[in-house]
Amino acid sequence: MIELEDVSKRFDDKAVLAGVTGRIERGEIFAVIGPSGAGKSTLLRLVDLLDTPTEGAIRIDGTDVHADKGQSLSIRRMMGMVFQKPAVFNSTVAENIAVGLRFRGADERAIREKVEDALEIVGLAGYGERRARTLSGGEMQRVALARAMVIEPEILLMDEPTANLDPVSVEKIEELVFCINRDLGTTILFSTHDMYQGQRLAHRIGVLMNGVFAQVGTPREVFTLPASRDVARFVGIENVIEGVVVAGEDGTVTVDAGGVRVRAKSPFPRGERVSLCIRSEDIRIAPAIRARRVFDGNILPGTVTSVVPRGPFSRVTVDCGLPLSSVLSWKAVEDLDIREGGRVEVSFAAESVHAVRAAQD
Amino acid sequence: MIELEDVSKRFDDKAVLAGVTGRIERGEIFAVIGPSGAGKSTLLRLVDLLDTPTEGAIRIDGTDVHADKGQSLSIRRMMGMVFQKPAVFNSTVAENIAVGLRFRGADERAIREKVEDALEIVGLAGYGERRARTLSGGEMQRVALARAMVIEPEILLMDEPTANLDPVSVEKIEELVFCINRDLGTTILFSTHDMYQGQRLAHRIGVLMNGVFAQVGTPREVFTLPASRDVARFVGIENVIEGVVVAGEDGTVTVDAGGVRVRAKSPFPRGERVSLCIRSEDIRIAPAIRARRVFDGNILPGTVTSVVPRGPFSRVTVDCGLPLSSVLSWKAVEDLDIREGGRVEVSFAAESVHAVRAAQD
Amino acid sequence: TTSDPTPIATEKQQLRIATTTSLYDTKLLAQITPIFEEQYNAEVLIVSAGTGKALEYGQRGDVDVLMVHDRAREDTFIGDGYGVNRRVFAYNYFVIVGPESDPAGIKGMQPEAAFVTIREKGMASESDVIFVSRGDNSGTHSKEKAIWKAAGLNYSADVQGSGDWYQEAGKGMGATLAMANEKQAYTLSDIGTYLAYKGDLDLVTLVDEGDILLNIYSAMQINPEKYPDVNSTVAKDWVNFMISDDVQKEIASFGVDQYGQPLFYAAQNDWEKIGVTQAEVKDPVL
Amino acid sequence: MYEIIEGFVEAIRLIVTLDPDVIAISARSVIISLTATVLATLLAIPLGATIYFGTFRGRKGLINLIQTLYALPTVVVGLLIFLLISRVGPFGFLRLLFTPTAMVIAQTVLILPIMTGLTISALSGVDPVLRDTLRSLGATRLQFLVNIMKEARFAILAAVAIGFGRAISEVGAAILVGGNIMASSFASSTRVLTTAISLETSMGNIPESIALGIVLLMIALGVNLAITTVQHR
Amino acid sequence: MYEIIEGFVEAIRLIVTLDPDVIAISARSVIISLTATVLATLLAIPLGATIYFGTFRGRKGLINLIQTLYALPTVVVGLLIFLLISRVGPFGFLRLLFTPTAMVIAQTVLILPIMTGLTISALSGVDPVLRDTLRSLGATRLQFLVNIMKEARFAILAAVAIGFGRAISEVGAAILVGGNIMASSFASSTRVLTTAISLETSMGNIPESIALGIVLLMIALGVNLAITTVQHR
Ligand SMILES: Nc1ncnc2c1ncn2[C@@H]1O[C@H](COP(=O)(O)OP(=O)(O)OP(=O)(O)O)[C@@H](O)[C@H]1O
Ligand SMILES: Nc1ncnc2c1ncn2[C@@H]1O[C@H](COP(=O)(O)OP(=O)(O)OP(=O)(O)O)[C@@H](O)[C@H]1O
Ligand SMILES: [Mg+2]
Ligand SMILES: [Mg+2]
Repeated sequence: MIELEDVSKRFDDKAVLAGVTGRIERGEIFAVIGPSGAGKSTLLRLVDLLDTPTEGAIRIDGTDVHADKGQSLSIRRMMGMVFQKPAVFNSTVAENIAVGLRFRGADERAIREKVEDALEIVGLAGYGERRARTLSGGEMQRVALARAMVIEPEILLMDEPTANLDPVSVEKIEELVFCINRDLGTTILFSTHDMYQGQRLAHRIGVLMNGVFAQVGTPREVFTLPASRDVARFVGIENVIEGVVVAGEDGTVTVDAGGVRVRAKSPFPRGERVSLCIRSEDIRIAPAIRARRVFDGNILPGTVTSVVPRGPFSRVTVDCGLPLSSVLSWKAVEDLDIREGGRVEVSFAAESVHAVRAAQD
Repeated sequence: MIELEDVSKRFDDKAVLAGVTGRIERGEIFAVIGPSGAGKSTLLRLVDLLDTPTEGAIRIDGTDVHADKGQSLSIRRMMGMVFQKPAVFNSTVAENIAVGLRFRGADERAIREKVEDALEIVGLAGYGERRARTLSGGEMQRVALARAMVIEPEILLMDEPTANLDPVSVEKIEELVFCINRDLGTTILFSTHDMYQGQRLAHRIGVLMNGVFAQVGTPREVFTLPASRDVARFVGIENVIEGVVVAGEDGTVTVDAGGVRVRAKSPFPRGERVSLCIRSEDIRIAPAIRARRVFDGNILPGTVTSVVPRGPFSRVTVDCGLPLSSVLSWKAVEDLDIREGGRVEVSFAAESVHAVRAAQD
Repeated sequence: TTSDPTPIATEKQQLRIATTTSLYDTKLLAQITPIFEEQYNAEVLIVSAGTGKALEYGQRGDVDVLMVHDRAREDTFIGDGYGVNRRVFAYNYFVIVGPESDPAGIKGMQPEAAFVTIREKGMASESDVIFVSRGDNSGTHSKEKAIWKAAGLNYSADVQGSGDWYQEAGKGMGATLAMANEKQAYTLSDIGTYLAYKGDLDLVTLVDEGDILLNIYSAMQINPEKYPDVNSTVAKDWVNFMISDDVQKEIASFGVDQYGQPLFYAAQNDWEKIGVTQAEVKDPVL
Repeated sequence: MYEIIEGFVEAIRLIVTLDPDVIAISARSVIISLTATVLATLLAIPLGATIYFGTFRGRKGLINLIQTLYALPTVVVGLLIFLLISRVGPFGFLRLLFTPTAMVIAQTVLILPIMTGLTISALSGVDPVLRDTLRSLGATRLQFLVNIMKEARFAILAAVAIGFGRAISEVGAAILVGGNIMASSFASSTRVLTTAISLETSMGNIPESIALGIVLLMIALGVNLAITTVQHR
Repeated sequence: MYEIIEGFVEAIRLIVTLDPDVIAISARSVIISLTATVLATLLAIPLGATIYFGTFRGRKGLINLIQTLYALPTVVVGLLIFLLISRVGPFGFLRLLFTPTAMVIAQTVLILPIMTGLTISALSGVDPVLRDTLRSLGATRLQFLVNIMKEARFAILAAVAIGFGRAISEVGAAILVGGNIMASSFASSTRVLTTAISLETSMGNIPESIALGIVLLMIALGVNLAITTVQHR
């Protein structure tokens, strides 16, 4: 189990980590997500003893890993790491993957077998004798992955392990990570810029922002109940609205958002400034004529300002006094005849509105 | 306008590109997608004159770019390229971005201004004096992007330009690319492993597989009407079913898929072996009791085998004699009380089924 | 005189001299060149090298004057038409030096006998008698070979390679002395270098008499007919300068205050003793 | 051993008293070897780049040849130059023998192989992606070269340090083509530190030799500090 | 110039007739210089690694010192070793002076700085991500070093080539501590190719000098081909 206690790291005058505190349980898959430059790589490097924290402690099974340099090797040997920028040794692919096993004195036959297996698993069977330097970006990344996996570490650290991979390969790798965790009980700590990957794989997610974990929680918590406006934005909640609580009873409040009134479930008292987070998927859009007036929640009339394709869906933005976006399948857009400039009604339940205290600045 | 005519490239004995043919129009945004190792980087490098094709020709505005080495420089100066593995010069961030301008003899003041603007645009304002080597992965990628953009090339080549970026940064970069294309009329050719990015940005997409373009078309065509089973799989159509046409009339056929009969719009004659592609989004799932029998299409009863979170949705897989997956919002899953082992009915229109001739092997 | 294609800042004539190391290392030349430079408004460039290399420089016309001490090879050189106007300006004696213990027992012998003895003792088994030779075809080495010959031995057959007692250093005199000192061996040295090194050595002079040990230094011009652009005027001046009374006096007294004995004897009045013609020591070059 | 200490004492004496002979000799050493190093650098960089980026036949053989020439003894270099510039040689009419110019030429030739080889090494140390980046940014040949060199500056300057070290410390060529002449004018003299050291050694003046060796090293230290300063800019 | 042609002819003659003296001298050159190169490599690699990866105070100064020692003249190295091992020196009792062993020591000392410096250069050429990768894979110090060296093998072997080139081509130290002795037994002799070349030159035998120089270069070529073969494995 990995404990991060007030871990700080500064480079020259720049504080990158400013007191990260958290705990990764044994056997857990923990994802670190956060904007580019947030310090994800830095944090992983600190855990792998590749750099020393400026302040704070990192403990693995209770041992402060940075305290006793004499122990570094044995601690490091518990861990395997996949780096963000994949780098390979100037030898064959098989030799690259074998390195860690050789360090541990594995015998030749075992090495050959494990390497073959690993190649198979990462989808590079038959690449063993290729010179690693000539591999494509994604192939290198998979070699790096195989290299860290064959040593069967107790803790697997991965820094954006699928950044260069196509969705099909990503799926394979994710399955592999999942199996390793399940079958070997490996603790996995990885960073990703792909929030959905965090969600698919991780038991828990830590959102690294401004040098600290802005939120740590299950994927569901992070994605539906972001702890702050920034986290909300980051996890892809497209509708974040600023407002002030103007009335409230039974945990349901009315928020005034620049003239538009929105009903929301919220414990905040009158007068509190809040940010309202509404996932696009929870917003329904219907042609103005068809809308049912008896809906218990928010119904806002508005004009469609844009319809933008997004994967197999379209993102529809409606101006209701405040801009609100929803995601509809192409079929729905066609069926409901939604087009720019058209009048529609936007509806969402008070339960779909998650309110957080507004940022202090 | 870029013409690819039968472009082939082999490394030693390995054929990576085997006759790529296609045409990128002036002012177009063209995305190359394809599995890891398909040759996307190789293709871009050939266009940028960084490597020579083994066979075939690449023409830009009618000129065979590999024919006359004397012209290489002026042709190259029409283009800007962002590499997959970002690399920076060992100097400051500002110096890194200025390189291309210096090559073109821009004056100091213009350089300073353009560099400042570029930094602002890629979200690295204030980073100008930082040593580029100490940047994070995503920061480097943005520097590489800025470096290629400041020279305002006629053709912008980008090899997985957002592979290391978080969604928020990705969105910013995509907007930027969009603006460059719109405002400057820059032709943009980029590779990506993020199909949705291809879709969001590109006017047309080329799917590179097995050394050739397996399909070239608008995003809509590629995503809804994949040309082959492999393309279908690759663009994320989760339901691909093998079967034989057993009956047909008026362009609607009945396909026998291992005992289960599926109705599909298709021009194929009886006896033809086909692959049926059905997007998860087009598949509806309803509790068995609620299903309407009057539906004109396919209604298959089945048992839920798994419910897996996927972004803000859940992927529900149902065994109807053949496995079918659909994507539902979390709310829908709760509302409809869908759980593993539950009995449900799966329905989809014949129009939602896209049939392609089965692979010959 | 010559037209020199390389422009020179001063109007001074340049005189290039190739000299054997013993004249240079003893600093004799350093003492007398300033006098010449002032008298003749010339700049003297001295290249110090082994006799062989010095002759090579002369043969190629790279210098104007040669100062060496190997009569036999000088004769060939002049005979081949490269050198003219040789004048003898100094002489001294070679010495056989060795460890104070003198394991071969040659002290006071005639040089020829001493060499024979060293060889005999050296070739006996279990012997610690060693002779270190310059082995570099220098003037000194030539002299050594002449002594072996005079002792009735065939140098290449009976001496060279006849056993580990005879070792060829293949280096300059100073280094050879240092090596002999290190190995507590015998060697043949010119007196000047030996005296200059004496302070650092445990070697003593064992044999210093015998006509064969005579060492004659001469200066000559490079033949301007062979190399028309050599600086023959100043070269002539230099040769004449070397046999001038002033310089002869300098030579005779040089080193007395430092070593307690002269390093060289002036040739001026001893032409008979050293077996050269009077013209060679007295007659100015015209 | 006491000679070493004596050598140190002597070195300090020579330096603090600003012994004019030593200053002249040192200055000559620095001028000649720095000139040779600069010349060799100017030749080695384009040469190394041409070979490294070239695709001509016999490229491998050429690299091997260059590596082999690392072993070129200074005396042999001296001899070859000597034969070329001696009066009867093809360039004899230039009257270069026994001039500082000849020494510069000899040292340039001497260090050219090693500097070319090290340039090639330095270039191969540059990330290939950066090379592609430069090309893709539309660098002309010269711009490409300049920028690659900038990128490899650490290794290139290390090569310069090695070249300079070899030039200022060699004696074989200096003595053959220079002649170790101590004339009354600065420009006509060709005595440099190494030839002076050789001379002192052959005369058995070991402390003086060591003192001059120390002076030489101090000069080298100064030059290296300058190089390091540039290297870390 | 005809001496150069003569030199070539002479070189061919020496080689085809298997001149026993030349063979003995060449063999001695190779044995001494290879031994010195191997020794220096064995010392330079750990030394260079310690300095490169070290974080001690004065590291920069040390690197500067090493660069400065590139300029150590061979004569000075020879002198220092000479003073140490001469009969009256501290190690005089070992009776090493004028033995091949002494030459090996001197050449090792001579090339140690350059090989250490080049080792440091080679190490700094290795991608830092690879260093981190090795650490993260749990390499012991030794495993780390071995693998980094493997990665830097091109540059390291280039350093070996340079070291060997410098060792076999130097003459100042060889002549001072070896003595250029030609005795009748192989082991008592210390004449190597460079000292032989010097001798021939001082005797004015230019073609012979050049012939020996060619022999030396051919030997160096052989050694370099061997190194290149390993380099590209
Ligand atoms: N050695 C260093 N010196 C100075 N600044 C550094 C150094 N290493 C990292 N940084 C800075 O620290 C910040 C965090 O870097 P880090 O690589 O940890 O970010 P990240 O979260 O992994 O970002 P990305 O998603 O882009 O990879 C960045 O702004 C980076 O520029
Ligand atoms: N120089 C080379 N020598 C040998 N094979 C090479 C070389 N360069 C690329 N390849 C191979 O060519 C194939 C295509 O490489 P390329 O880099 O173009 O793939 P890609 O589509 O960009 O993949 P990715 O998405 O992983 O970046 C890969 O299998 C790669 O190993
Ligand atoms: Mg990172
Ligand atoms: Mg690629």
